[in-house]
Amino acid sequence: METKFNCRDVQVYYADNHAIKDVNVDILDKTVTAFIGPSGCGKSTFLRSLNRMNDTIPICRVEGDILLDGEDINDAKVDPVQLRAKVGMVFQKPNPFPKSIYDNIAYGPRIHGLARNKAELDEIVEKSLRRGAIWDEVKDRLDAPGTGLSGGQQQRLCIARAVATEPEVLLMDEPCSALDPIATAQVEELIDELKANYSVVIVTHSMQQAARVSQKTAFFHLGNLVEYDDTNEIFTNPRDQRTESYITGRIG
Amino acid sequence: METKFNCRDVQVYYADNHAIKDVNVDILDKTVTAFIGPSGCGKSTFLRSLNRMNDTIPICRVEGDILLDGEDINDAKVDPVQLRAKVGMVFQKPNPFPKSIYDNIAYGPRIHGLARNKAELDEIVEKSLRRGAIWDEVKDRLDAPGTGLSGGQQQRLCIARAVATEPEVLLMDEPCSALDPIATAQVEELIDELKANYSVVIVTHSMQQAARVSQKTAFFHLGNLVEYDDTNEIFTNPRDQRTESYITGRIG
Amino acid sequence: AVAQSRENVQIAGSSTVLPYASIVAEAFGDNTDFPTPVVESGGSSAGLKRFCEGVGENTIDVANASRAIRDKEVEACAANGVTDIMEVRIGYDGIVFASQKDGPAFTAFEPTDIFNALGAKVLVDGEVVDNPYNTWAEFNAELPDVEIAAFIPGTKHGTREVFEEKVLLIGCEETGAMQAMIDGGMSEDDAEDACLDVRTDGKSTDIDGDYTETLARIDANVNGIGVFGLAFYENNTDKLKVATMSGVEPKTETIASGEYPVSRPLFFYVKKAHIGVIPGLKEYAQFFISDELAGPNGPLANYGLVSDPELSATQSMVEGEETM
Amino acid sequence: MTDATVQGGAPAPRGSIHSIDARTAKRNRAEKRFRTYGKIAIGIGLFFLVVLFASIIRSGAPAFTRTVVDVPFTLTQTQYEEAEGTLFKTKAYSDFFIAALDNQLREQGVEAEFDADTIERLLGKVGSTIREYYRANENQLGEEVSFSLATSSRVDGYLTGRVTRESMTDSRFLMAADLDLVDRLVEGEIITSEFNWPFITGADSGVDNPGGAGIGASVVGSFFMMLVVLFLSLPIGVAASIYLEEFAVQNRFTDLIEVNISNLAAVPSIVFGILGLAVFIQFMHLPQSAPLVGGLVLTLMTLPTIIISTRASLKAVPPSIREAALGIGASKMQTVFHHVLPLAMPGILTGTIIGLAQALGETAPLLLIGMVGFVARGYPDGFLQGFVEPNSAMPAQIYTWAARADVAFYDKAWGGIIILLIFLMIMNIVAVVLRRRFERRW
Amino acid sequence: MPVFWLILIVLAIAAAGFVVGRSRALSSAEGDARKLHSLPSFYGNNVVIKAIVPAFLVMIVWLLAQPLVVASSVSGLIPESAIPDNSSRGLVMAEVRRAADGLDAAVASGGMTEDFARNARADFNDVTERLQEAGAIVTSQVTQPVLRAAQRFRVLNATGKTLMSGAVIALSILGALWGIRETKAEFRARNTVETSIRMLLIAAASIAILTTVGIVLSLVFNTVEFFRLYPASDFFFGTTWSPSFSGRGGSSELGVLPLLWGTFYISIVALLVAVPIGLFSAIYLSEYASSRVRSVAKPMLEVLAGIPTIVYGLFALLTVGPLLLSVFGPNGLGWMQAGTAVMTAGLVMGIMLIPFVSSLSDDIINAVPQSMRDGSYGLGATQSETIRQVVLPAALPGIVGAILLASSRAIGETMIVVLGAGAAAKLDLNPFEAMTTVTAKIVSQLTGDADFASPEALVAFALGMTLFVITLGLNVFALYIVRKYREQYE
Ligand SMILES: Nc1ncnc2c1ncn2[C@@H]1O[C@H](COP(=O)(O)OP(=O)(O)OP(=O)(O)O)[C@@H](O)[C@H]1O
Ligand SMILES: Nc1ncnc2c1ncn2[C@@H]1O[C@H](COP(=O)(O)OP(=O)(O)OP(=O)(O)O)[C@@H](O)[C@H]1O
Ligand SMILES: [Mg+2]
Ligand SMILES: [Mg+2]
Repeated sequence: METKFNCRDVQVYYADNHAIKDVNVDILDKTVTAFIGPSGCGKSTFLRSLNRMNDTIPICRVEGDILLDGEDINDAKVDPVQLRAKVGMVFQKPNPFPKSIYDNIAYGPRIHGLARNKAELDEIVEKSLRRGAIWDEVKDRLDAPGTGLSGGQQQRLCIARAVATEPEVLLMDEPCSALDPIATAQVEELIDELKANYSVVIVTHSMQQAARVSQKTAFFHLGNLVEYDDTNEIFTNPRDQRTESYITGRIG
Repeated sequence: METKFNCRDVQVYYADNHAIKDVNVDILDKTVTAFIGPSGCGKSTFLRSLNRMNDTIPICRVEGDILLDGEDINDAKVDPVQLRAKVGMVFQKPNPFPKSIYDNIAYGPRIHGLARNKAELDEIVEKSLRRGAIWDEVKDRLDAPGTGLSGGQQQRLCIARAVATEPEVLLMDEPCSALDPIATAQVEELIDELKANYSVVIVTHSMQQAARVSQKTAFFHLGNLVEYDDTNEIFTNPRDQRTESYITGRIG
Repeated sequence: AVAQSRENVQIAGSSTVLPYASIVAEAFGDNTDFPTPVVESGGSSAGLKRFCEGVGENTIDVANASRAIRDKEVEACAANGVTDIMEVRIGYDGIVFASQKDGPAFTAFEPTDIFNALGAKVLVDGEVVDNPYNTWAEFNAELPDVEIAAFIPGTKHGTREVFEEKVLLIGCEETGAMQAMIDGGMSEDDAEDACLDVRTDGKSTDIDGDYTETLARIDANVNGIGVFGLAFYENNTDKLKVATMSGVEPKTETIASGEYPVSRPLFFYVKKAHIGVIPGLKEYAQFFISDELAGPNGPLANYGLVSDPELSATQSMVEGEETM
Repeated sequence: MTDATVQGGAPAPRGSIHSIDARTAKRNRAEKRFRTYGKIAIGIGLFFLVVLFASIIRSGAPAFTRTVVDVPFTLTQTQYEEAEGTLFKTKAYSDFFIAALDNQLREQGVEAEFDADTIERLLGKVGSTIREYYRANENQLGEEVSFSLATSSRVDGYLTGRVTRESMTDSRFLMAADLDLVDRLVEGEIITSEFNWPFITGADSGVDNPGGAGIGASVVGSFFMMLVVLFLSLPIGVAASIYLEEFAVQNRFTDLIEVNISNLAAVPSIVFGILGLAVFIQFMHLPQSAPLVGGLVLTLMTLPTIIISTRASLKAVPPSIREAALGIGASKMQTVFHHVLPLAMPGILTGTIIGLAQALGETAPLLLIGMVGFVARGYPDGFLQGFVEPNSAMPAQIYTWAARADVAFYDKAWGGIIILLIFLMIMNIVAVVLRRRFERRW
Repeated sequence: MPVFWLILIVLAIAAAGFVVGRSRALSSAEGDARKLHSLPSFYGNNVVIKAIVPAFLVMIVWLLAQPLVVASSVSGLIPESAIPDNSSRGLVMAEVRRAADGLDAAVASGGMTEDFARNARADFNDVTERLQEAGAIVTSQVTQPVLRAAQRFRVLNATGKTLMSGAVIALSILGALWGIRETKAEFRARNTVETSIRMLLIAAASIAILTTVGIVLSLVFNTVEFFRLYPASDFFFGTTWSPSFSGRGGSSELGVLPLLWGTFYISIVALLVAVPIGLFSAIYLSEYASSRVRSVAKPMLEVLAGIPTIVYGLFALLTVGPLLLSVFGPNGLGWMQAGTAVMTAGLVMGIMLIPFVSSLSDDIINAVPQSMRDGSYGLGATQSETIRQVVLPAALPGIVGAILLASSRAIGETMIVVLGAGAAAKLDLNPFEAMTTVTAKIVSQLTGDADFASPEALVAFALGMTLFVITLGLNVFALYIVRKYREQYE
């Protein structure tokens, strides 16, 4: 499996707060990588570094090299827009646009020119909503605002929205936190399906979910990448004591 | 155990959308009640009806009787403010105030006059943050803005904030969705502790959690309260077919 | 606390009289123990209107006007209880034509020239036609061959009336256009009205602001010719050169003697009921028209007011508090 | 797997992130254009600001210097009594001074042709200064006193270059020949230039006395008006907005208020003057020409601006903040005052800045309530009197100066504009600093 | 007792009431604030409100009514014969008031004893003299009836004031006691206080309505008068505006259409300048500019709103006009005849309006939650796409508000139009022609020299009314549009 992301000595600071320390990790293509770790350990922060979303936080500073397909994403030449088109993201807090459900999904395809005409766009929207496991619930109210959905519906809408732009890498920050088991299973299915062509990175608090969907797991603790290995290894045979404590539920 | 909430024929509409249909339920005092059900089934909607948070949504209409300690909360005489001081809430999406962490917690006690002086207030803040299992992470930065916390930290901050006002009933909408297992365990411990004096209603997607913390469970489906019973009963011996399907993971 | 008695004389009205009133008001404050009067501008119309609103401390005491009060206004006044009004003529305002100092030489005008340049309909070869002229030389070879560009007072100005009556109408009669119109079947009144119509094709611009605006327009247009008050012109001789009318140069002397035809009287009106109630009101009126101020050597004349030859009559009228 | 591929379609190869693909390049160009538009827009705004400032400062600078005649002068008791006995007293003082100066110059043997008229033409209105002095210091009668008296505006202009011998050829206010004497007096340092304090501190003067004109009194007038405007329009505006945005139920009546308020913004300011005249002066009997009335009228005019901007910023506060507060038992009032209002503060302050700026520069409504014209009453006797004693306001003062015949007043008008802008900026600084403290993104 | 002191006393009572109310609330709950319905300070504030509001209301009413009552009773003392022919009772009353003020001043300055002032049977010359000595402005000899009336006036006023002070203080104390009595643990003090605040808010909102009513009332009578003198159809449908100076009987044509067209045209040009520049400035400031640039540029742009409009007018006349003329004038493209034109005024007005659009929009755009932008960036949108498609729609209501404000300002502007647009009322499509606006004509007709009872002067009110109604229509339309396209985030 090819390396998709190659991260060397990544540091992230929020003003003085050293949130990510010396992280070195290779994220593989066509693989699902899970980031686990206690709340506040820096998972989201690191995830957001991978598509330079941290650029939008003025006090945030990223150091070290992050190579995508061998190319430094923090290079001055790199256009973050193109990078983010390639590396899509589902945020931890669902953030639908204050637009209709349809427009929420159609937004990405429109700006990337993925549809030649209205019919194609309709198709993309439907397909994405289906993949986000929310089609049935919203098919009758595509014109209703995306903000009037329930928490879990919003989360799935955001997943569908991210999928609609067909990124090569999909970063998902706790995509199933507000979902019931069935919906969770559907999203996991989607992740599995995406894996065939894409690289998926998922942050999760559920060990079971990590174990179910991921091939690789990274365990973060207090800003450090403590351990990164095959998921099997991590869960059955963790090398670091902290990892073990975490997955057995002893440190948080 | 006394009845805390007595709900008769509760209907909730979002404009034309009939989101809650004919719900009859008695929520007991000194008990943890879990609301479960697939995403979009109306759990949050019903929860928000219990402290009249739905008043803030212009298109939302609540019908039927909801009695708290025998008094109709939708009565014109009732002061929703007093109601909400009694019936606290943790929202599904964490929504810290754009103020310091300290002020986030201290706000409730201040407006309810729970502290006589600064020292008492400090004490309340510390105690609440400890109960919210977030004290250690934020004790050094109580002056930092609450919005600069990680997703899980925000969620715990909101729990701490709700606890700080010492409500008689605490409504929690998926309070652990962004928490790691340890933090989840701590929050569950808190719920357990609260149960001794208060009534707690918790919405959750995790059957395990529902089974762990609650004494009573209500299962919602498509706006209907399908089944309401002792948690044991529901999980071991569901009467309705839909309940069974849901807890065994067949419908979502 | 609000129902305090007013101590100062309150004046409002014409912006043409304002400069003179301001000179007097300042001197009145400097030379007497009365507080300096407050002089508001806002036009003769607004001034008289407020004057006629009634008697009492919350109404004004004096209205300045660049024209005589009209009968309808007197009636309106009376309807509000303002009956005894003293009319005080302070002098005359000369109205002059002036152009840019460095511009072409418009130094000698006859009313006919102005009418031919600005009238809406003029007489060409015995026929009344829409004004066809583009340059001054087209109808009077002695005038420069430049584009007509005139800046005349807008219809809100009292000056406009004088301009119409003393220049356009005379010009209309002298060119024979009026007669031609009457011959063409118009009644005399209609013909007079038609004589006063000013062309609207952009050669003539109405100025609704004050003379400063006219000056600015002329500054921006070499060929422009504008209508000013004498005082304004005299203060700006470095930028403007004045035109004679029928061979007479506008000066305080020529205007006072009536040689220079285009001028108008200026007035102020005093509410007699307020005399004795508003401190300093009568003193102000007397001070204004005293020889020291309004006489030919006083500061008002020095500033450009054409002093009234019959000033002493006015003085005794004010002394005796005679009303209209 | 294959099924998924067919369904999802293999991702179109997007290529290197270092080389920008055609579509991205196009979008980036659009982005760049968009950004450039922004820069251009700011640039245009600032450019005009600079142009306006430059021309204001250039035109206004001469107002800040004045030329004075420095001469010792003695007035005897008899002269004093004689002058006080006349009607036009200041003229008499002036004549005494002119005679004395004439004598003095002849004694000094100044080499220029001149007579008393020449000297009169060179001097400004000196009589009132002298009279005021001796009335206050009768003990100085008969003593030699050194006066700094303003020269006429033409001499002023001559020294700043506005007036030349050529430009005075047709003038009867200053003959070209008079300038010889001016030259001599400048050499002899009898005529000197100094900073024009009276302009900053003084009150308006008559149209024939540009040297005596000052903006100070009208600054005070504007100050009192702005106090009224600020302390009425801000609280009322914010209160009205809070009611409309947070409490009022959406119905016909609130729609009516809403439309009404936006409509008031479009009412020409002079109409507020008509209203002010009718209501405050004729009905409520408030004093004429008073800053209090001016302030009230401008308050009505400013309210829509503040209300519209406040409502817009209240609308922009996300509902989740309100829910959070309500959820822990805050009352609606507490929610609004503790959370929503602070977050809306930047917009409120912007509305205040713009509204007050507009009010500060407005003349038309003052026209009808008697603050435009000649209101040379000097300073009020006390703080409370400041609201009710007749006074002018800066824009009104500027407006009247700009209309006066003597170009010297034109300089004063521009000088007044400089003072007004300084006043405006001082007023804004507080608000701008406050606004920055309230700004945050969430 | 001076009103100022009275106010202070009432405030002192209120302050004391606050302390008592607060502590009583606490003691009624045995010192445990939690047992109270509301925060202790609300109980205090409840007392404050009850102590202040009725007392002040009575004081205000009293202050308004007393002069009327006193005046009518004193005025009875003045016999018909004491009123000079040309004068009115009102003016004599002014004299009475002045004399009374003078007596007060004389007493205060020691020129007269209180007894003397009250019982001045002495001759009037003496009184007049003493008054003058005390610096009172006495216009002429004080006459017998005037002096009597003035004395009575003083006495009545003094009694009135004493009564008022007594009533106000008593009411304040009663109010405070009432508030204190109410103070019990279960009393809903917060609700009471908040209801009062709410009343205040409603009162504030109604000021807008009152202003509108006031404007309509102050315009309507003269408007009606105008239409009595001039046919409405000619006014509304006439295409010529040429008032003649009414001195000559007048053959004015007062058609409003050219003015409306000019208003519309100039405003459009101004908005075409201000909206894009303002909006792009706002976008640049809030989304692209560093906070340093923003903190400098934004207040600088705001200064544009504060430059007096006469400066803009002169700028239009002296700078922009000639500049445009050199490009579009006879020596250039030949579209423009003179420097003053719709274009000149519109451009300059646009500049003035930039901050109205830019600053307000900037605040609103800044208030759009960052998560909206993040959502869009995360999909690979460029910043401009995000702004155009996510941020701006979310900020739309506020931006529309800003634009409405700017257009309102454009419609209401005078000076720039007078100096920049020329005064010609024309119906023409060429933006390089001189035109004028309704507002400019309102000012010029109102401040002119015409006969104030003539249609030429009264037309100002009709114009004001017409403009008012038209903008009302436009605002209703705008409200409808905003409601339709509003997007609410979260
Ligand atoms: N503000 C709103 N406006 C309109 N419809 C709404 C709104 N909020 C929720 N709904 C609809 O009401 C139904 C119930 O929503 P609710 O939020 O109660 O679901 P839920 O059970 O909490 O789901 P989840 O587990 O996803 O949070 C859904 O169909 C949802 O789309
Ligand atoms: N915008 C911010 N400003 C300042 N500090 C931040 C910000 N966002 C996160 N942090 C801090 O950085 C650290 C890492 O946060 P991060 O959001 O990456 O945690 P996380 O692993 O995603 O946690 P969670 O599971 O709770 O979402 C935390 O201490 C957090 O408080
Ligand atoms: Mg996170
Ligand atoms: Mg929910």
